[in-house]
Amino acid sequence: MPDWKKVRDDFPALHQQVNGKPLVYLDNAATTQRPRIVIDALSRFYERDNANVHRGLHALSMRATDAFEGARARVAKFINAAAPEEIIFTRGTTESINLVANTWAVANLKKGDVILLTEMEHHSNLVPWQLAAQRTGAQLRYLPVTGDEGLLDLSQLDRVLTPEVKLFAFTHMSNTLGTINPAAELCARAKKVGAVTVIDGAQSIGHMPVDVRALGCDFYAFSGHKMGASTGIGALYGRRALLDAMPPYQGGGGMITNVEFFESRWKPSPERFEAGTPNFADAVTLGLACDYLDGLGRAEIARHDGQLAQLAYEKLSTLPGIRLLGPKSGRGGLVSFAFNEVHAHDIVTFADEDGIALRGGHHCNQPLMRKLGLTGTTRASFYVYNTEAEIDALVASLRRILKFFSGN
Amino acid sequence: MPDWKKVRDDFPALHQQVNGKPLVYLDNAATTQRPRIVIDALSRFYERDNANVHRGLHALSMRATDAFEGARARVAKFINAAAPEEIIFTRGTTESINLVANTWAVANLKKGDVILLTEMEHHSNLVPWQLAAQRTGAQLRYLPVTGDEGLLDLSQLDRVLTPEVKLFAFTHMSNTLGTINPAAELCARAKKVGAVTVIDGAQSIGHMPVDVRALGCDFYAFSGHKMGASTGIGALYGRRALLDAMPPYQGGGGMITNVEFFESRWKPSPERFEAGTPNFADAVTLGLACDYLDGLGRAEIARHDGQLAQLAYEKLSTLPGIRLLGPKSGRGGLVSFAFNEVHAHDIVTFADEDGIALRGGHHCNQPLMRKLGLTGTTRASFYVYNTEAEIDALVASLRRILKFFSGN
Amino acid sequence: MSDLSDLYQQVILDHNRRPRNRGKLPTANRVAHGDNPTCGDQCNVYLRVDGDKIAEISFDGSGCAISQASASLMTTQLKGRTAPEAQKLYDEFHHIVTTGEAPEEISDLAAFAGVHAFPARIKCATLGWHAALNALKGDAAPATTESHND
Amino acid sequence: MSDLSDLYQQVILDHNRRPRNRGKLPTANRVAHGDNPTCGDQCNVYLRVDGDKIAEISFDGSGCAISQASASLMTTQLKGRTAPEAQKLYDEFHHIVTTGEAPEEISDLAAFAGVHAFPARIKCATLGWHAALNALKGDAAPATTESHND
Ligand SMILES: Cc1ncc(COP(=O)(O)O)c(C=O)c1O
Ligand SMILES: Cc1ncc(COP(=O)(O)O)c(C=O)c1O
Repeated sequence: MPDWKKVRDDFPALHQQVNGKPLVYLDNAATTQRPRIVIDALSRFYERDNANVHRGLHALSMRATDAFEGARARVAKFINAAAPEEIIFTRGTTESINLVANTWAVANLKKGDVILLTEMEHHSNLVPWQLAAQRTGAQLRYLPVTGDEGLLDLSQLDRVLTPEVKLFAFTHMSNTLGTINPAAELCARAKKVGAVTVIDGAQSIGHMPVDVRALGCDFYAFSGHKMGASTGIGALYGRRALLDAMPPYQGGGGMITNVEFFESRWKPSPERFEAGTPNFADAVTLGLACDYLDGLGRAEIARHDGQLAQLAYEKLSTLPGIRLLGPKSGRGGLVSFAFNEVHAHDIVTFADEDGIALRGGHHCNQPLMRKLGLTGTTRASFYVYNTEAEIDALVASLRRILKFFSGN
Repeated sequence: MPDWKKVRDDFPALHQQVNGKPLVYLDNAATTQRPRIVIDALSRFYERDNANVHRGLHALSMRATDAFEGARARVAKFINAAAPEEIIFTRGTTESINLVANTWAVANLKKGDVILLTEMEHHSNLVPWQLAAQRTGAQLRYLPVTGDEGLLDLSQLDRVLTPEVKLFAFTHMSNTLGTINPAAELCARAKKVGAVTVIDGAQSIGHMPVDVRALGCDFYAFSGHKMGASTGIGALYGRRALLDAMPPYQGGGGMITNVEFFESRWKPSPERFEAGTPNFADAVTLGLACDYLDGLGRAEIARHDGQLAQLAYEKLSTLPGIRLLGPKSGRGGLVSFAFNEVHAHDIVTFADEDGIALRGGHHCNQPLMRKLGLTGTTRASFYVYNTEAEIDALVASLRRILKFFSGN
Repeated sequence: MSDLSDLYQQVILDHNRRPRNRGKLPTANRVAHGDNPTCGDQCNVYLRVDGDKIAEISFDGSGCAISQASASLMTTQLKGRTAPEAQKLYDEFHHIVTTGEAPEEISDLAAFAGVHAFPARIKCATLGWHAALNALKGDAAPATTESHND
Repeated sequence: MSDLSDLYQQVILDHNRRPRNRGKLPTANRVAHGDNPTCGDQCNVYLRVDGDKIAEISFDGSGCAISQASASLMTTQLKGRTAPEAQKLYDEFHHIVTTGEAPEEISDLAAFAGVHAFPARIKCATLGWHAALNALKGDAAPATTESHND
């Protein structure tokens, strides 16, 4: 088991004071902090190996290409893809999902087809499908969420997962509820009706073991910045057979075999989907973040984050008037809650005064919020460096806030 | 005037040996090196201010947001945009052009309309328009290049720039020929027929003063990695009036005012076009690169790079059998050439043995190459840290290569 | 907590707990909706304009203490004002929340001077005002604090 | 320049300067095109297959010394071979250019052993071979060195 106390030393940003208090960073679902090895690797890359990739035959360019393609192979291994060519580098989860919506969906969907989503989707796994539906004439449909306990209502799955469903996109873990969805089961059910599956892995990728072949999904989208890598890099996993049949995404350098003035031919994946100079330096950090997380052990991380979340859930439930969202047990590493008396933004501002970084608002889940009769929640989300003591600090801070607003 | 010798000290990557020789980095048109202040700022950002932007109210998130939006304002000032909201952050030039092709072009072009390009466009300013033409039914048309001297044939402009032309996209500076196009004149002529203009600024942005309002263009696309900033960040400038009327680009978090299960409303620019977590850390480096280049003075940089290129052109012209491309004078900071006897890739491999980084191939200009009867060229491209001595090293290395391949 | 007590002054806490003129206005002849997409705050402002004056005004919606208190206090200040007067008051209010400088005479609005130390919260304080000014202009489009002129 | 002289051995320079079997083959009954989109090298291979043997073979195209010499040398090696023999020869060649290990008996192909020290150039050396094998398979699609099985 990792020595969790030591893990904190790996993250320079944690060791600072905010408003005169030691920083308690509980906003990991928005973005994690980066370990020292990631930060240093970025400097080192720019100091030594920096050159454009792929089309270069000089030493720096070959080093950069090796590092970039090495990162792709590392990411493939991280999620057990069949080959590096199944990994397309993108800016992050949002772009990965838009890529599928603008390629596979546009080429394969038509009027009468249905895109199935769930009521707990982040805007990034919802709006792209609204746009794709507008463009193709397909319709959206939603698998309901049960209520405050935030589970997918699987009793409704047969009703909504009909043969018209050509694509089923759902989140592996909810960024608001903390729910971990039964992704393998959902993929198996989708396969039965012939629907292609897209998993939004933004919240799962850095927090638990992820094996795309065991999950049986067709696409898996995720962001590097939520797993310790730098910003501006993420990936889309796609099954080779699907990728090879897909039209290109963006046009430009690097994705063609042949360009004439009036027509062009495309390279296979991944190049077909990576027009222009890729974000090669940040891609290298994604490979290193994989190393770092595997060094800790992803099953260990899942246990660590889940235990903190469970503890937070229990301690928070002692606060007067609190409304806690998401499952009572088996949750991922976050807790989200609301009070009638105090708005989430006031809580975040007050907690910040205690050095505690929280997030308040709709968390890009407006439709879910509306369904639950909420305008927003306050969310505390955990990662490998968070501690029980930090949860105590959070609870103490919330008590002070409630006191202030209740006026005594 | 900057002390150009001292400038070299600002770039850590230059101070290394390659194959036992001091690195001579002449592949700047592919990507430049990064100054120390950019590399350090990135580390510092991740060590201190790292948090997701926009939706956060805690200290780190506010600092990150200020840095990110500060970079936007800095970039706006760098190109004299009317407002920061006219700057959309993208991965780079390629994505910027694809953004216009997928929003403005798709919303405004139809059968019978013409997209005017030039024969010297990079694939990144050519393939996106092929895709947009396919999608909308518009047609492509090309303004010819005169031949090896590589000028736009302005005598043909009236013939091709007819009222059917709804969009005119052209490069500010050619990445293969070194030609600097008369962008302001081309924009003025386009305006007369009511065509929207898109300038590919990949090669100009870091090399000369750029004032989008003086140019009179509607869109201006560029990459940070070609101006000393980190990879994965670039920008699209768009005129406010056009941006406000454009449909969104990608769907996701951050770009909406309101999401319902079946429809959504969009924020204004720039958020409408920046779905998902933006590459905020790298955006910060783009602002710093602007500071760095303005510190040297962009008119000075243009003079420096142009003089080196002119000198290289003259010294190279003494080599037996060389075919030099591009204008005899007034060129930007690069020289591109070919020999009948020795292929570009063999040259690049040999030069690398002398520590000299060159690029060989079609430079993402296949149609231009075909027109000129070439399959590729060797390109030496210069930046603020290159010296006359490095040009002498290049010429000496080429002499050795020619000798080797001529077999005596 | 000194900055925080400046931000959450008694006046604000009071308006947050007991908002004035809250609810729909059955006799309204102007309505505008405002939202702050960054945080999800929403605010509707209802006006009955009589001649050139705001005869009645109310608001509803949801949001943080700052936005709710600000909208509540605003309704008490705008009643009986003309459009130019309302604009002038908003300009003064905007000056207060962005600079922290509160001129003597504008007593209650000065409670919002503490906002200037929390730039991310300025949009909360101005949300109701944006909606009210839009309603006065008869502008049908929802006010959003992402608007360019903020 | 020791690595370089290993890369550009006399055999290679010779084949580059005086390519064998270069040009279209009027009697060809199989053709395939290969390209290396990374660098723009192109190669057409023309075959006349008689029974199960390659009766005649030629190539044209453009590219670096490595790709041209490799295609030229290949044509001299493949003439008279069956498809399985050609595949076996390619496998040996691929082993040579990726590892630098050249078994005694394969004399001329061993000239390409130096390529292994320049991984970026391996695709140049195999371009013509990819096209030839595709032509043998009667595969109409252009061979590209970006193919997954490279
Ligand atoms: C003229 C020109 N346009 C567009 C591009 C594409 O830029 P990027 O690869 O950064 O998207 C380049 C550089 O490769 C270029 O030189
Ligand atoms: C569940 C979920 N999906 C998608 C996203 C979007 O990720 P990104 O903003 O990195 O594109 C997020 C994070 O914001 C998320 O939590």
